[in-house]
Amino acid sequence: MAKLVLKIEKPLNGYSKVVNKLKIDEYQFDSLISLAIPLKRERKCKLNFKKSLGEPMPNIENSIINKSGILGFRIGIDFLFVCNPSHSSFTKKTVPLLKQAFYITDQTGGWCGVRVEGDRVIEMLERICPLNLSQKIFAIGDVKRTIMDHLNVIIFRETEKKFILFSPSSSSGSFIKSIEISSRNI
Amino acid sequence: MKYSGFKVLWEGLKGNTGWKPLWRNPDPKKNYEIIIVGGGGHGLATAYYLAEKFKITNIAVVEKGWLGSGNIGRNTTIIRSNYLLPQNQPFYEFSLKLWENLEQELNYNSMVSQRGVLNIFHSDSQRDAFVRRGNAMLMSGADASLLGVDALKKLVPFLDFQNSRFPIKGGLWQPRGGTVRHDAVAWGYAKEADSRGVDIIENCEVTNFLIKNGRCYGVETTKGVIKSKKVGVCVAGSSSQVMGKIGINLPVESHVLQAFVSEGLKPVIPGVITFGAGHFYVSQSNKGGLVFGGDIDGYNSYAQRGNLPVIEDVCEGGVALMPMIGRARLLRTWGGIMDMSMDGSPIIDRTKIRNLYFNGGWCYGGFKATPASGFCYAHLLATDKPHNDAKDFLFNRFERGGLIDEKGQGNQPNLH
Amino acid sequence: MRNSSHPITNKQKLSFTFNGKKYFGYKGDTLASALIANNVKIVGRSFKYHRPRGIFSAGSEEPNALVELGDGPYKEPNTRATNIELFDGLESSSQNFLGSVNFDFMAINDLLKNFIGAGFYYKTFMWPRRFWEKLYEPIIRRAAGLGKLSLQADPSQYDKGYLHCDFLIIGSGISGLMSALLLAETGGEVLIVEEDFILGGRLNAETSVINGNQSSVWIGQAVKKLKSLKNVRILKRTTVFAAFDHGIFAAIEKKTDHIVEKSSKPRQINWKIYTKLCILASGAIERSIVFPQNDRPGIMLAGSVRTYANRFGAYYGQKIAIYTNNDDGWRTADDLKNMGLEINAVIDTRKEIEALSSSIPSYLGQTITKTYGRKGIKAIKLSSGSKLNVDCLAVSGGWSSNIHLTCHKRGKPVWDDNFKNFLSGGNGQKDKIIPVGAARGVFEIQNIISDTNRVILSLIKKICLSMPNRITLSCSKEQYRCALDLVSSSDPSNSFIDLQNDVTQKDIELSFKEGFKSVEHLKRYSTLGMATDQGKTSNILGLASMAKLKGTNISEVGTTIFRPPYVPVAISAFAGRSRGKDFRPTRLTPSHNAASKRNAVFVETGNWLRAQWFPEKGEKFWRQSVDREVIQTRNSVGICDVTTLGKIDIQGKDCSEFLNFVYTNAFAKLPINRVRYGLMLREDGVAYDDGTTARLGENHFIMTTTTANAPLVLRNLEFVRQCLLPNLDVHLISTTDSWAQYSVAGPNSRRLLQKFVDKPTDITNENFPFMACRELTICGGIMARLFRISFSGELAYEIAVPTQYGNALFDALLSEGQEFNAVPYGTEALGVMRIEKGHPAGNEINGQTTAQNLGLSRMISKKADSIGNILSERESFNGPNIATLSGFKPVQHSQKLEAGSHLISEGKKPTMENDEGWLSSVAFSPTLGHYIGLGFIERGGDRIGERVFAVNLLQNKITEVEIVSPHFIDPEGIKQRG
Amino acid sequence: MLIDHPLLGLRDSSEFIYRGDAKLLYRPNWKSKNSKTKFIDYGYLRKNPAGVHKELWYHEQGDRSWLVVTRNTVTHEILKVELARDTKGKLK
Repeated sequence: MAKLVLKIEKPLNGYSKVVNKLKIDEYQFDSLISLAIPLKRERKCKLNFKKSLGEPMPNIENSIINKSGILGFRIGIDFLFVCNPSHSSFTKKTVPLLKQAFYITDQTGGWCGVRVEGDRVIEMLERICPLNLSQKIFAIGDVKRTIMDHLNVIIFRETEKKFILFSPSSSSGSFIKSIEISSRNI
Repeated sequence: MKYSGFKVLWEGLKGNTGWKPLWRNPDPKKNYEIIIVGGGGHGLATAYYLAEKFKITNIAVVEKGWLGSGNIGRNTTIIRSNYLLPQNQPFYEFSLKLWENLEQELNYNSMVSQRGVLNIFHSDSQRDAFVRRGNAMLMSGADASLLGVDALKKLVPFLDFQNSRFPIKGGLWQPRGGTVRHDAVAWGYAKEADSRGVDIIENCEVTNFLIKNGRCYGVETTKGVIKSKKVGVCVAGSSSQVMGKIGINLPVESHVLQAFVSEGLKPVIPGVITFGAGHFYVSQSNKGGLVFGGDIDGYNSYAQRGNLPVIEDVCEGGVALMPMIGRARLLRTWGGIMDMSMDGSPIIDRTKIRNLYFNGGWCYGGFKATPASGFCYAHLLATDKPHNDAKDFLFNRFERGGLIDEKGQGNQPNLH
Repeated sequence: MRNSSHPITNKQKLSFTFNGKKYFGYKGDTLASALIANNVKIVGRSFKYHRPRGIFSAGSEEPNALVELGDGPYKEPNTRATNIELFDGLESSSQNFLGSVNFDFMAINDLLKNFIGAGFYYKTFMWPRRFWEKLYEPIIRRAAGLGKLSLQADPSQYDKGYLHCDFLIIGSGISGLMSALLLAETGGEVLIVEEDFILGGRLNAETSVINGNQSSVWIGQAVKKLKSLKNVRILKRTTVFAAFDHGIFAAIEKKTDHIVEKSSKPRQINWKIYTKLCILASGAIERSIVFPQNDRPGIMLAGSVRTYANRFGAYYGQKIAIYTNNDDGWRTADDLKNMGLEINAVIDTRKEIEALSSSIPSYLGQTITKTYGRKGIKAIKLSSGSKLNVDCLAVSGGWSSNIHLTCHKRGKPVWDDNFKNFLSGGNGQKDKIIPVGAARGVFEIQNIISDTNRVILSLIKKICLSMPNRITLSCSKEQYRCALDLVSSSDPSNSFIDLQNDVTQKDIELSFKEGFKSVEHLKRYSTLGMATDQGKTSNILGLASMAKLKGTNISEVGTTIFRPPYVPVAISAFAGRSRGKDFRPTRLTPSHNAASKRNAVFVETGNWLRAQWFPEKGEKFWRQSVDREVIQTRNSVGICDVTTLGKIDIQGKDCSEFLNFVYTNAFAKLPINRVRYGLMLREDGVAYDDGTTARLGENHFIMTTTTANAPLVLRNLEFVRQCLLPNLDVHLISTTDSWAQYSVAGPNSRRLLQKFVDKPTDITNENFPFMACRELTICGGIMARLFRISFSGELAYEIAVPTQYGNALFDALLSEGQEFNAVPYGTEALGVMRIEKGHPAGNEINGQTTAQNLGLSRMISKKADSIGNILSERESFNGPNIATLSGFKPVQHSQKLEAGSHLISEGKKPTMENDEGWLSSVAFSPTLGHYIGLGFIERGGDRIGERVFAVNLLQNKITEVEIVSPHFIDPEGIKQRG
Repeated sequence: MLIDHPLLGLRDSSEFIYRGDAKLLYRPNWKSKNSKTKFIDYGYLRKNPAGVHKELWYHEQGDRSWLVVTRNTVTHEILKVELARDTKGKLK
């Protein structure tokens, strides 16, 4: 019997476009896991997080990026995401380490990421995002979860004019369309 | 005063000088046989049927504001009897039959207009549920038919048959459903109740009930104490407020329901159409406005106004179902306070206080029920026995588990 | 007519059509100003009496000049000519007439006025009863409405957007601009929203002098300053139309309405504005005066006549008269005179006042008792008896503060007797709207300047921001005094109050006579203020009229309150992009592409698209495909994408206690690597959802829910976790989108899967029996989960892999399955097989049925508390006659069953009293060769073998059916355990 | 409406789902005397005040927390917002 090989697919197949001078790219990652903080174990988790990722565990709606480019962000009182774009030892080393303190759920296939960038990115986001995007309220490194165009979206600010948006993978087609139309409409 | 085409002509010729007020403006007497609290549609209908069918005329209807200022004055005017459950359907069919003779009975043209009610469905399981409902309608003596897409294309060609996100698969059609000029219902009942001797007392708010030894014998109002043998409460969105005065908690939450009307347009919508894949229903008034609505705002409210998310949701549904209304403009929005009951069905019952009766929990469906609600409440007030078509609308169904949950949403009022 | 020296004549010339005739205007015109410049007087017909009507105002308050714009699907009815920015090629036409707008046959109604006054229809058309729908109503409906819809889908794009600011300033007149300048200095985010296509508000219509120059110079400076500030944003052509709770406002921006070519950009944007404070600088709206035949074309609001002259250089005729009850009317006279026009007369209702202009013939203390000229005013008659020839009559009944938005949250206006005006009463809420300038009842420019400084600076002080300096402006001095002489009519049936709805003074009198005296009754009975202008210019006249009849004042009469929106807004603009296929997002399963390649027909299941069946060549009818899929699955193996079922990852030390509580049956003792079926109730004891839950570890479970309930179940589990059992260590995460899950069903399913499962995992019956589960790897290391569960009743598995392998696994299962003749099957075959097996689904667990109805009452454990446990014990849930889930088959095997049929015993009439139950799900069973159904019937379990009738009156079918076990195939479960 | 989430600040109410009276936090003990009566009261009977109301909202499109919002049902003014688990911790 020939060995079966299953081909992996990204939700947007590496989408990349420039619309109205806005750069829109699929934000690809090797893995995305969520961490739940066990009841009354915040302290232990903080220590573990620092040990595992080399950065302090972020506060709610904040994020960290460690030396290996791994992004961690917290969107609930006892709930975080860690996204590994491409670091090779993540699954084998970091995840088992995190497991010592957190409850881990693999969500790699559950989300699709889109990076949007450009001078008019705020004008574009204004068309779908109900959040106040002023840097006074939404600073670089902040991350929030909200609803855009009927879709659940996690929005992360990388720089003043660069954001990464995550939305459930099953509706990634509607999601990218929504971003494209917003870019076209400004 | 008797109205007719001849009378209109005659008055026209002599300069319209002979018209009289539709109802008197009496001061309350000290004593009545029955006091109805609430001068809305249901309260006025109750007074009328008490006088007409049960020959009790020593009645006061006390209303805290102006007559008809509650939901009878702010609804989307639909009448229908297209219910599923055996506890509901015969009652609403009874109501529809009363509507059909109402204008002649009241000598007032409330424009009962039976241009049909159409419920669109979009999936096989919705169709199954509608077939079950349509059969319940027919089995209760109402009318119903199941329309396929071809029939719909003839009846309502402007629906989005090509490009809709949730394809249209058919509709349940009740030709006898329709609309009624809502304010005129209150005025008609008021006129005829008044002419039979009922005192309609506006701007008279009930501030408390007179209770002794577990019996109610009247009310305190902003116009003084009024005594009576029986008191019937019928105050829709204010139910919890009024019953709360004597510490009774009801299986009811008050929620705001918004309604909308467009600018006047030449008529295009034949009857009432409801969307099955979102919250939207529409009819077109005899003045040309598209009258439409959708879901309740979803939070407890007494504010008679709503918020933007529901307006957007309703308009999204409207444009999804019939994109030709897109360029019509929304002219006015308003809100009414719904007495949302815990299972989505009403209560017409005695209370634990003797001689105190309650009618409420109509959710957003009270308008169509107006005649039967009045009739059945009058029956209960006059005879102390529930009317046969309203025999399940009792408080004790929550204890017994005999829920009347048309939508199957359970004890959460904002889902009904 | 156009003043040829007006600066607008230096601008670009534009051509447009009105009622098919070509005209010219200039850039900067509105359609109304261009029509006036072209001396077009009759613009439309009134609603009821079809009287000829002309342009009445210069803004959003316009009652008369409603036109249809555009053509075909772009047709836009009821558009106010006064708000339309002129562009080259604009096409417009009048509406609401039979014949032409100049010769309208429906004008016969005007002669019948005495018979068709307020509420006449309530008193007649009642006999004979059947004539209403057949005769009377169609006639009424033929006369209904104003403009026409195209009946075609709106082709334009719309968008929505969200804006956040600290200070929202509505209006860019002098008080708006001053407020913006002051507030911008605090560093807060300022958003200025202006309805017009130029900034400056009322100043653009006046000849006021500011700092020694025309006001336009100051506007230019102010705007330049504001535009240079980073924290200021200005939206033109944008109308704030509604105020909602907590500082949320809605505004509509016209993006391309004024542009010739239909652009690919959205036509309008519906902005949702979040602000900490709102400054209402919306100015004031002028009102008319009620007098006989006050509705003729050429009779206009005086302030509007001034607007057209000053801003657009446009005016009607040469003989102009002013009719006023206040000082402002005289300003119009002055301005027009200064333009070189002839002012015939100023008629002021006030007797005690001195003439405010010596060079204009004035008639003090007089009223107009008659006007002449059906298609355009020709003359007026005064109470003194003198008759004056005029071709334009400018009327001013004083100004009403534009406080529409302050009413949206039920704020009641309060009467200001000084300026005879309703002011914002607020609504006692923190997020109140702060009016400034004329919206605050301050009318003279010098006072507006000082008052705006005062209001805004004290506001800034209150919120403790750094204080800017007050703005000092010198300006021309104004005086405004107003009398309340609004109703002076000797001919009530020809004296119009609501111009659009044709409500006359007579109608108010009739309402009064019939007892409709409260303002709400008056409005509803007479239709006052219910037209497209919502009574912006007329409500106050109706109130004044009612006050007069009642012998009281306006504040006693009270007022109805304005409801949103401030101006009518296209329904499409509320829908935005959520229309057509984009009405709701579309969710695709992980094997959507692989299924598409196999020609799957997809069906909408909530927001999901699922493969419904997979037609093969030669199959013409869906049943052929579905029957084949069922048979092939039952004979060998079938593959179905079941990803849409909700999957919830549950972790924590207290998971099992938690599951015991949310399910009716116990889960604590479920061994690791085993699956159990669970039933959930609502707290009211009614069945809610069902599914299997697998235990992957001591503290780790995977719950599955039905597709429809997935988000709701998670919501309710979070409720239990946070609100009822917050001391448990439980964590819930939806992983529905993370895993692609496939049912692999049929006698060859194990053999097929064995080709995928990596060693050393053994999935033989001994080591992986029915209801086993395992985390494992497949295809050389791909993480996967395998569950031995069966919805079809066959030997079956569900296999899950990370979503990104979905298409690949589906393809591989089918290609590796070729040797077994493996078949993909869709939701139809899935449904058929679950009915054959007797599994309840959404049609059975519909929120109305109980565990008892479903025959699952034994699943309610009485050993531990669980949601719904207690209330499921209520008597009506447990009577001997409750309906229970049963199977049904037609006695004549060839007969079809229909879901939704009701069940009636033999010999009984099909009535609600005799109703014993219903068929919930039916299917043709290719396995059995006839139709089968699941349904509920009273005492079903005791009646196996009994025959009843499935009654489907809706489709005129009555079918005799036999009550059978709901498990049509393999009731002992041998196959699934094999 | 805007809800001032105790952890996240002001958020639009469209991110939330409404459930009803915060009385639902206090589920009766199933073994208590008259437990059926208590459950009927818990499940069905509401004060439904015109004024200050404590109620449950779920931040479904946000951090998934259940909140107890104290809101005036006449003016819609929000007076207080806290996490449901905190409210529960404080009172019972």
